[in-house]
Order: sequence, then structure tokens, then C-alpha cells
Amino acid sequence: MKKYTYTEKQDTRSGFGDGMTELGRTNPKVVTLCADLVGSLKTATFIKENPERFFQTGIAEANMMGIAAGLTIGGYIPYPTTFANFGSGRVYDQIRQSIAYSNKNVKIAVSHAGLTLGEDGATHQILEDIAMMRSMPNMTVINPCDYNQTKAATIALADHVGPAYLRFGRPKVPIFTDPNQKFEIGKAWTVNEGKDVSIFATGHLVWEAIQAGEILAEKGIDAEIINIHTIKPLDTAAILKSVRKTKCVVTCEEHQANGGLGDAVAQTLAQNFLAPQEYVAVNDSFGESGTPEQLMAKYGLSAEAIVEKTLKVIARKS
Amino acid sequence: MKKYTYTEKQDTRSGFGDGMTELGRTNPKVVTLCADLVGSLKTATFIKENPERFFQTGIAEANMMGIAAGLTIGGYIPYPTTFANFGSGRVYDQIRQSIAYSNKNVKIAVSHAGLTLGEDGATHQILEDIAMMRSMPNMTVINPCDYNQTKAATIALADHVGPAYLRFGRPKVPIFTDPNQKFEIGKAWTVNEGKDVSIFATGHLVWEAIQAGEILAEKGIDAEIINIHTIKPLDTAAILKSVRKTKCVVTCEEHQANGGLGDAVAQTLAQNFLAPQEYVAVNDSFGESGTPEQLMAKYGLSAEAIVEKTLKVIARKS
Amino acid sequence: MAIFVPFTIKIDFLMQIKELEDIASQVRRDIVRMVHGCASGHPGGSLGCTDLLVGLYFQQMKISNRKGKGGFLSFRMDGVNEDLFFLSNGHISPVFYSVLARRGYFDVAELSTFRKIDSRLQGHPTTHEHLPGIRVASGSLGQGMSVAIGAALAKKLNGDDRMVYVLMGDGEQQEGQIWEAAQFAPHHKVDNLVAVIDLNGQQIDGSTDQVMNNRDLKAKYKAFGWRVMEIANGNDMEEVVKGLRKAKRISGKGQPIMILMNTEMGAGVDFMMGSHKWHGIAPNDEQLAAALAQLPETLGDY
Amino acid sequence: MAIFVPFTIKIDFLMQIKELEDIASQVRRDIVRMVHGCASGHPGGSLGCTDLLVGLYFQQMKISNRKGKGGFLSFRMDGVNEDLFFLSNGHISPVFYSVLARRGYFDVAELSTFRKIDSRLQGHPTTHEHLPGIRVASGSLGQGMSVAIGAALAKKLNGDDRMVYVLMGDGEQQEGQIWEAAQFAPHHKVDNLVAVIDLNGQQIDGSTDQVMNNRDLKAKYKAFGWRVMEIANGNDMEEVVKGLRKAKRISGKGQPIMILMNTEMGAGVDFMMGSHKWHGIAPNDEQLAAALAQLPETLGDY
Ligand SMILES: Cc1ncc(C[n+]2csc(CCOP(=O)(O)OP(=O)(O)O)c2C)c(N)n1
Ligand SMILES: Cc1ncc(C[n+]2csc(CCOP(=O)(O)OP(=O)(O)O)c2C)c(N)n1
Ligand SMILES: [Mg+2]
Ligand SMILES: [Mg+2]
Repeated sequence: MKKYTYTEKQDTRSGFGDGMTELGRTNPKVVTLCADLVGSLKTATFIKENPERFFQTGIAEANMMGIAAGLTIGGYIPYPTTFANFGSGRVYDQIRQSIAYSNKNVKIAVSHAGLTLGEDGATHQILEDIAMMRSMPNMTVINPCDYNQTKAATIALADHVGPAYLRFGRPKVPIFTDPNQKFEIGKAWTVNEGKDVSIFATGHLVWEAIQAGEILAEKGIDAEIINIHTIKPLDTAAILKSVRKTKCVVTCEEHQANGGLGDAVAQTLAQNFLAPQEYVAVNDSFGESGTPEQLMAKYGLSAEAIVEKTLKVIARKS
Repeated sequence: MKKYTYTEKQDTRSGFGDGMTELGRTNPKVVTLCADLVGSLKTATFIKENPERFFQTGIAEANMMGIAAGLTIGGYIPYPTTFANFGSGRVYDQIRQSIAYSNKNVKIAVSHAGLTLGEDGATHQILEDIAMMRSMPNMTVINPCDYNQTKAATIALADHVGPAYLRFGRPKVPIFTDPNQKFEIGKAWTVNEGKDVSIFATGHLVWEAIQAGEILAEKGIDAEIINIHTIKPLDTAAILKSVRKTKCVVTCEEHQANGGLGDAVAQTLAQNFLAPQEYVAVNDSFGESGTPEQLMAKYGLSAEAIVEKTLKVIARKS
Repeated sequence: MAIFVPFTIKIDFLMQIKELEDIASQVRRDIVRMVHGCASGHPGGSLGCTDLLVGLYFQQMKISNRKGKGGFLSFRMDGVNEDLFFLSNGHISPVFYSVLARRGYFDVAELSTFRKIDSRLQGHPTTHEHLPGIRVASGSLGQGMSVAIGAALAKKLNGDDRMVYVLMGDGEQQEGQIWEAAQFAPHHKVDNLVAVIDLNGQQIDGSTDQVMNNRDLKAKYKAFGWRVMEIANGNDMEEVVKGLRKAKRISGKGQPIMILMNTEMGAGVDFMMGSHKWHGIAPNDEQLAAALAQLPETLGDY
Repeated sequence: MAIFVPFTIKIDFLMQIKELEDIASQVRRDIVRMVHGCASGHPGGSLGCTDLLVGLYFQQMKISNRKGKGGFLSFRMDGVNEDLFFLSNGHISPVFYSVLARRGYFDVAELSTFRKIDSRLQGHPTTHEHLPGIRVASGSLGQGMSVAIGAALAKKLNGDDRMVYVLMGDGEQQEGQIWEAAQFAPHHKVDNLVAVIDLNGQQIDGSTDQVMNNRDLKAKYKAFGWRVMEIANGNDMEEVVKGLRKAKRISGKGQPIMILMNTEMGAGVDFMMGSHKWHGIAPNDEQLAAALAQLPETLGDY
């Protein structure tokens, strides 16, 4: 049962930018900050319409996170923005102490996550941020799959009280979720129901999983595809329900295998319901320069890779 | 078959300090750095004997990591030192780019990891560093279990070419490994052979696992206890061999459940051999002030907790 | 520099100084008793900054006196229309906790739980246990000024004309994040901010001169665009109070204010002064007695 | 300031300037062709720093001329008895790659692989693909000076009296880690270090004045304990070469040297100058032609 419709291509960061534009008009408490990457973060309209609610920090991400924490004290809802690498690993301790442990209502919003930022190469291609943010107590971690979902998540976060990490990307990718969706934090979205395998995917990998699902269907395999847009809190009920039915799992993420969605699912299964699992993820290596498509293919994050891992995991079912 | 002998109590950080003393005398390329915590890191003797091979950076951990990277270029083997929080989350991006991705021969050596630093409380009690360092490509991650093993690991790292993260702790804990051991990076150490359950433990939890093993023995349960001192590269061969025999697993670590040793084991099992697993780890919360013993008890990291999880996992064996 | 002060106010002011000194003496007693009670913690910096925190909380800062449950001050996280204080060098939590308790935020009896399991008085200050008076966690150094700047910006957005104060250590100035914050505040004209550096010349591994020469912090902050002033003796209550008044007076003119406050680590307890030794260790029973003998009990021990 | 230079050397020097300018022209061609070839990358800062890198690699720096496979310079990571250069603002990799290739580290033909899959010429410089001439990865800003200091300390330990050079951006100065490094070098008397700031007054979101006022970097570095000098026009080869010589001359006296080098982003291509616009975008075909028309081909295009 196909629950999605492909419309056009758009970058998820524009979903963030357009969500911010809407928040700028509807929620006077929303403010945003940026560390010299305004153009990349697509917040130009928000800033133009609400110049007093934007703070340029220059190339100083640690300070940006602290200032965001401080702004919450006066009742604001800050969205500090930068590239994913500089909004996670660069400032982990600042997020940890001033935001997560202090329980500040900060929405860290980061673009250019993963390999698909392309040509800039490995120094910018963070593939460990989900591991970091997932291991941090008190952090909500969201990695939406397309423009519409990113926009909806951006808007939903303003009404959610507590620290959050919203991760999105650079390239234009298919839009296939509902433009009028209400984003439910922590509630997985079943893209396709199926009975032979559970494919759990997050971010840009959801579309690849859908493509894989079509290839698999031709092979007579009925895949259940579930979009895990919220990595934390993880929708373990949805995961277990699906795996109890299909008895095997493929997890798909634009991230290291170590510490990411795959490990979160493995943890859930190991403690609750055993099933073979295969990982579609980066295998403990740094990325490199190239086009997004080239990189996704080279590092095994394509629909083809998902098909391959699916066939493998189905063969492992006892 | 008991392979350990309890001798006395000593802190693992003194194992590091004494390892450094020895390296100072035997390896002229070894240098060390510290960010205003010399007393805590126990490097006073090294510094006294080799003042020109010590660099005080002041309270500036990011710079310390960069300088360490630079020192390798001239052929040195730097051990930058600080508390675990300030040597991981505070400087993740610096380690990532200047050390791991640049493949620099730096041995990051950090003390006061985990809850057992005690009274200083959560801001200092990093419980996410294994997740971070394990997800970072090209990083060797070591968390030894007692004074002797820490000393041996410190010395072994000087001969190992490549970036490493060596994590140890503050309190005095039992010494029970061989004083003359040769530390083999990436090779798990079987403390006790057994057939009913595999208990994989790292760091301070190894001694707790041993205690648990004795309680379990009284209950007629024959536990295999394996010390995973090297989290990465993980000794998957040893892990799988043990689990194929025992058919169930308890993982024990002074760290978050999310992203740590438990997840590394779950990943290995999910892909290779299914077995029920229980986690003895911090359950997604920050720590707090207290004595080490109080904290280990309150956060479920004691021998009793291991016994409880073992009984649970054995009951789950099908 | 002569400051004109009307005669009656001057009398009043001098009386207040005596009162403040009495409070400070009690706070110092609390500090040494707290660290002794849990055999850990940081007396040195706490004692050195006692006069500042007493001056801030008992005279300089406007704080809502609304009372809540149990007659304690009712604490609002947002601090609207109140002056705010942030402690960036969180290790000197003993002085912060004592001053908050003595000011009426919570029962002084709770000071005895410092650094013990299940306490709201964590080793380093935190909001996590909901202790009234704390607005952000600190302990990992270098972060507090950024947070204070954010709070000051929020005040401006809210049209709230009260001030934001932040205290940092001098060793702490070695953290890069401090200089990110130092560059931001003048650029964005955060002139409702008064930052204070505890210039005690000491840090863990020795004197700041030896460990990592901070050199001329005045020249540095000036180069970064701050209005810099000094308190020549931060352990003289009158100077502290005057300094804080001056800082307030010169604020609001487009520049953040930096106070370089010279103190003595361990001030008030002779054997804790003169070195970095007492940065982070607790006195034993004998040392406690010797310390208390130098500190008159003015408000009653907890 | 008059510098005494013997007549014969002066002639020689002037000849070299012309030669260096020719090399710079070719490097600028390489830069615009490289970023055009992959439709991404950072021409602005690369063009602005061309004269510096040419001056360093073709005149100032002592580099081993030992040749290895294929007649290329054989690169030693440890750089013993060589001068070392670190690029902290890694986004200007095009100028670095072109200069390394033109200097003989690898085939200029390889420049065409810039930013393409499976290339050694990554978007930002890296050791990961073993490109000769690169000693550390950069791209995440603010880290290069720390690494350079480490390398300089290693030279001292090794009794190697050659110099270490590091280039940073002016926007990059906003990173806190820079100021940690800035405080370390004078404290430890790292006087075999020459740091250069590309003072082009631009960064991604606009001019540095607007985005985050760097104010007086001279005053800042002086306050941090550096010997600060200027190159008034970093796009005038003669000034660059003289500036580098002076830096070397005044080094070795207990202080690190900072060169504030005024440049124009996009220097050499008229329509790329005067704003931050060309920080990080590639020219289209037409723009490439217009750019190349302004840059004589002196050594043959790759
Ligand atoms: C980021 C970070 N690095 C290191 C430490 C460990 N530490 C705690 S206090 C301290 C010294 C602080 O010196 P200073 O700011 O002068 O405070 P004082 O000793 O004068 O109280 C250090 C290094 C820390 N808390 N945070
Ligand atoms: C830590 C970090 N934050 C942000 C960026 C993104 N970024 C790349 S270049 C740049 C601007 C740098 O300005 P400047 O140093 O003046 O270089 P120029 O634009 O003059 O070449 C930024 C913000 C980065 N690479 N690293
Ligand atoms: Mg101090
Ligand atoms: Mg610039």
C-alpha cells in the first residue's frame, strides 16, 4: 500500500528555511542564529522579515550555542544554525552542558549532514552526529526525509519544549510526503506496509528505500518501509511491531554504522525480539569529494545497496 | 577457571602515569601535554625527568589537540592529557580533522571517565565518549580495567602507529591483572571461561563482572567473563566464539547504553549470530555528585545489577 | 577619581558595608564547612569571590522579593525585571550556594547536602535538580559568558532594562570560547552586561603566569572592544560595592563592561592564601577549626 | 624603513619578482580553471593568496629538491631541515594544489581531478589521499595554527632551525581556538613560527566588519604577545617577498611573528574583486573566459 506521491525535487534545508519563514510570522518567540552560513541555511526570508530576531555570531559556533542557551532564559526559542559538523562535533560539550544538561529549549538546526554535501569532502561530511546526539541524554534527534517533512518538523519543534537536534541536507531530493502533514515527534511513519522485511530508513535514505522497495516488489518481495525521522526518542513500539511481523530488518542511514540508527534498532531488538539485521550505512570510513550520487553509490547508500542487504537478510531468516 | 588474582587497590590513572614514567625512560619520542590538570593525570614523574618533553597548554583543550597533531609531524608520539570530557566532547572536531582524518600518531589519554569521578558531578562525568570515539573512523579506543592493564596499554600504544583514545578513571580500584602482561590491542582477554552466559565488560565494570561471576557461581551459573579492553577495533571473533557457546550476553560499561560497548556487541550479533542481550549501562541519563560506590549502585552499574541482568538474559534463552 | 556622594547616603553606604562584611564572614564559614563536610570541592576561588557575590546579591542586584512556599524567594527562571547573575567558573559553587541560601532562595540547612548523593547542591551548579537561583549549568569552563550574553540579548528583546552579570576565572580566560564571546558582545553592543574576572593569578597547576601567561587582560579586552575597569582589591567590600556601582553607571553606552577584580585565592583564611594549593582541596578537621577561628559567625551556622 | 640591499642582489631580486609574477599568473589561471572544472570550490580567497603562496614556495621557503618517482619532488612528512607551510583556511585549496604542482610535487595534469570522485585533490586539503606536500587536513576552520605550533615545537626538539609558516583567514580569526593558539605561542616562545592572516575583509555572509567585527587584529595580537608586522599590499609580489624576508629576519627572538597581509579577495580577476561574492562559487563558461583573458598563460595550462 503506497502512501507517498512523488511531486518534485527540493532540498531539505529549504524545508527548514521555509518552516522558519512560517515560524517568523506565527511565533514571536522564535529567534535564529547563524555562524556565517546564512545562505546555506536558507533563513534569508526569516531574517529579512524579522531582523531583530536574528543574531549573526560570525565563525564561532561554541559561542553561538551558549548564546542560544541564554536566549531561552528570557523566554525565546532559538534555532542556532550551521553545518552539521560544526553544530555537533565542534560544540558537543557546549551543547551538553549549556543546553542538554541545563534543559534549555534550544533547537539546533544543521544542514549539509552526511555525504551528500558532496564536493567539500570529508572534513565537512559529518557521519557521526547521530551517534553523538543519540548518546546525549535529554536530546531529541530528528532527521527528516524530504522538504515537506523538514518544514513540518521545523514548525513542530517550536511547540515541543526541550532541546532538539534537527539534521537535514544540501542536495535537491524528491519530495514525496504530504505537504500538509502534522509532524509527530517520536512517531515513526510507515511509508509502505509489507510482510517480508522491515526496512527502517532515515533522512535521504528513505527515498532510496522506496526505490529499493519497487525493485524488491518486482522480485516478489513485499517490503515494509518505515521512516524513522525521529532517532530519539525512538519509536520502539513501531519497530517491534513491524519486526514481529517480518522477522528481519534492514536499517538505512547516511551515517556511520557505528552508533547510529542501526545500532539503536539493534539495541531494541537485542533486548526484546531477536531478528537478523543488516546495515546500510557508512562502514567506518571518512567520506570524500564527489557528487552526491557518486558518493551514495561508492559508500553503499543507494537503493541497490538496500536491495542487496535485503536479499541477504531475508536469506538469514531461519 | 579463574585467571586473575586480586592484589591491592590503585587508580587506573596511576597506571597511566607509571606507564608514562617508563616510556619517558625508554622512548625518547614520547612527549606529553596537559591542559592544567597535571596532578590529576599523574604525569609528575615523567615531567620531572623529561621537562623538555612536556607542554603545558593551560585550559585550552582544542589547541592542545592541534599541537599534539603538529608534534607528530616532527616524529614525536604525543600523549595529550586531560579529563575524559574535555578530551572527547570538548574537542571532537579537532580530533576528527587534525588527528583521525589526518592519521596522526596521537595518543589521547584521558582520566576521570564515567560516574566514578564522583563528587564533581554530571558536568564532568562523561558517559558518551565511547560512542563518540567508536563512531570516529581511524580511531583505536581502549578502556582498560585496572592499574596494571592501564600501564601496559599506555606502553603498548607507543609502539602502535595511529590515533588512539585511552580512557581511564579516578578512584582506587582492585588490581587483578598480571603486572607483567603484554597488552595486545584489539585482543579481548578472557577472565573466566564459562558456558551459561557471556559477560562482556570494559573498564571499571570488569571487576564488578568478576564479583557478579562469584555470586552467579553460588547460584550454579557458570559465567564466561571477557574483558573488552579495546572497544575498537572490536574483537568480534572472541565475542562470537563466546556467544556461540553461551547463547546469551550481558554487556557492562561505565557509559551510556546508547552508542557504547553494548551497541557494538549488538551490532555484531545482529549481523552474525542472534542471541538475547542485556545492557548494564547508564540508561540515557546524566550522572550526579556522590561517592563512586553510591553512584555505581544508583545508576545500576554494580555486581548486583550484573547478576540481575544475567538472570534475566538466561531466562530469555530459547 | 572622586565620586560625588550625598552625605546621608554615604553614611548609609558605610553602614551597609559593615553589614555586607558580616554576611561575607558567614558565607566564608559556610564555604569551609561545606567543603569539609563532603571532603571535596573548591574553597580557594570561593573565598576569593565571596565579597563580590555578597555585594551583588545583597546590594547591587535587583531581585524580586516575592516569597513563595516556606517563605523562600520564589524563583523565576526567566528573571524578567530582575538582574541576573551567571557563574561561569562553576567550581566555586560553594560561595554561590551559600549566598543563594543566605539571600533566601532556599533553606541554609540544605548547604549540608553539598556534593552528596541525591542533593540539589551538585559539585557544579546545575538547573537539573531545580535549585532556585541557578539558571544554567556550569563546571566545564569557558561557557558562562556566552550564556550571559544570550540572556542579555533576551532582556533587550523583551524591553527589560535590568542588567546581566557574569563571573569568570582568570585561568578560565585561556578557553577559546571566551574570546568568541568577547568579540560578540561589543559587535552586538551588548551594553547591559557586566563581566567580572576573578584575577587571583592562580589556577590548578600553579600561578597563571607560569601555567599559561594571560598577560595583559586589560589590553586584550580593550582590543576586543570592551570598556574595561578594575577593582584593585576585590576582597575589600567597599571597593567591590563601589566598583559594581560604577560598572552599572557606565553601562548602557554601547559597550559591554569588563571588571578586572584583583583577589586573593583563599581570602579570609590565612593558610589558604598565597598560592594555588587550595584551589580544589578540602580542609581536614584541624584545618577547619583553624579556618573558622578566623571567621566570626555573624548569622548563625547552618 | 630603508633596508640595505647590495646592488647585485637587488637586480637579482627584481628579476625574481618578475619570474614569481609569471608563476602567479599561471597559478591564477589554474585556480579559475580548477573551480570551473568541478563547478564548485573557492576562487576568491585562492586568488587573493596566490602571491603569498608563490612567494613562499618559490622563494622564501627552503624545500628539499630531492627528486623521486617520475621526477617529482620526494615528499617527507616530517620535513626535517625544510621549511613547512600549513594552510589553515583549507577552503582555498585551489591555490595550494596549483602551487604544489607547479613547484614539482606532482603532475599538473592532476589538477583537473580537483573535487572529483577518487581524487587526491579533495575539496579541502587532506593527508588521507597521500597528496605530496600536504601535512595535515584542514577545512574546518581554526585548527591550523595549533598544528603549526606543534610542528614548530617539534623542530625545536629536533634541533632543526627551519621555519614553520601558517596561513589563516580573517573571518577564521573569529574561532576561539585561534586565540588559544595565539596565547600559547608567545608563552612557549615559539619564535620559529610565522603566521599570516589573509586580511581581505570578507567572509561568507559579507564583509568581516558587518558579520563579526574583527576590529584591530594588530592590537589583539600585540596584547597576546606577538610581534606583529604588516604587508600593505599582499597582491604586490615585491611587497610579499620583502615582507616574508623581514618576518624571517625578525624571527628567532623569543616571539612568534604575525603578518597582517592586506589582500583583495579575487585579486587578478576584476569581476571577482570588491566583495565577498566570489568566496565560494565557480565561474560559468563565459566568466571563465573573461577571467582567463586577464591572466597571461606563462607556464602552460594543465
Ligand atoms: C573545559 C574545562 N577544562 C578543564 C577543567 C578543569 N578545571 C577546573 S577549575 C580549573 C582551573 C581554573 O582556573 P581559574 O579559572 O583561575 O579558577 P581558580 O583556580 O582561580 O578558582 C580547571 C583547569 C574544567 N573544569 N573545564
Ligand atoms: C569551523 C568552521 N565553521 C564554518 C565553516 C564554513 N566556512 C568556510 S569558509 C568560511 C568563511 C571564512 O572566512 P575567511 O577566513 O575570511 O576566508 P575568506 O572568505 O576570506 O576566504 C566559513 C564560515 C568552516 N569551514 N569551518
Ligand atoms: Mg584563578
Ligand atoms: Mg576573509
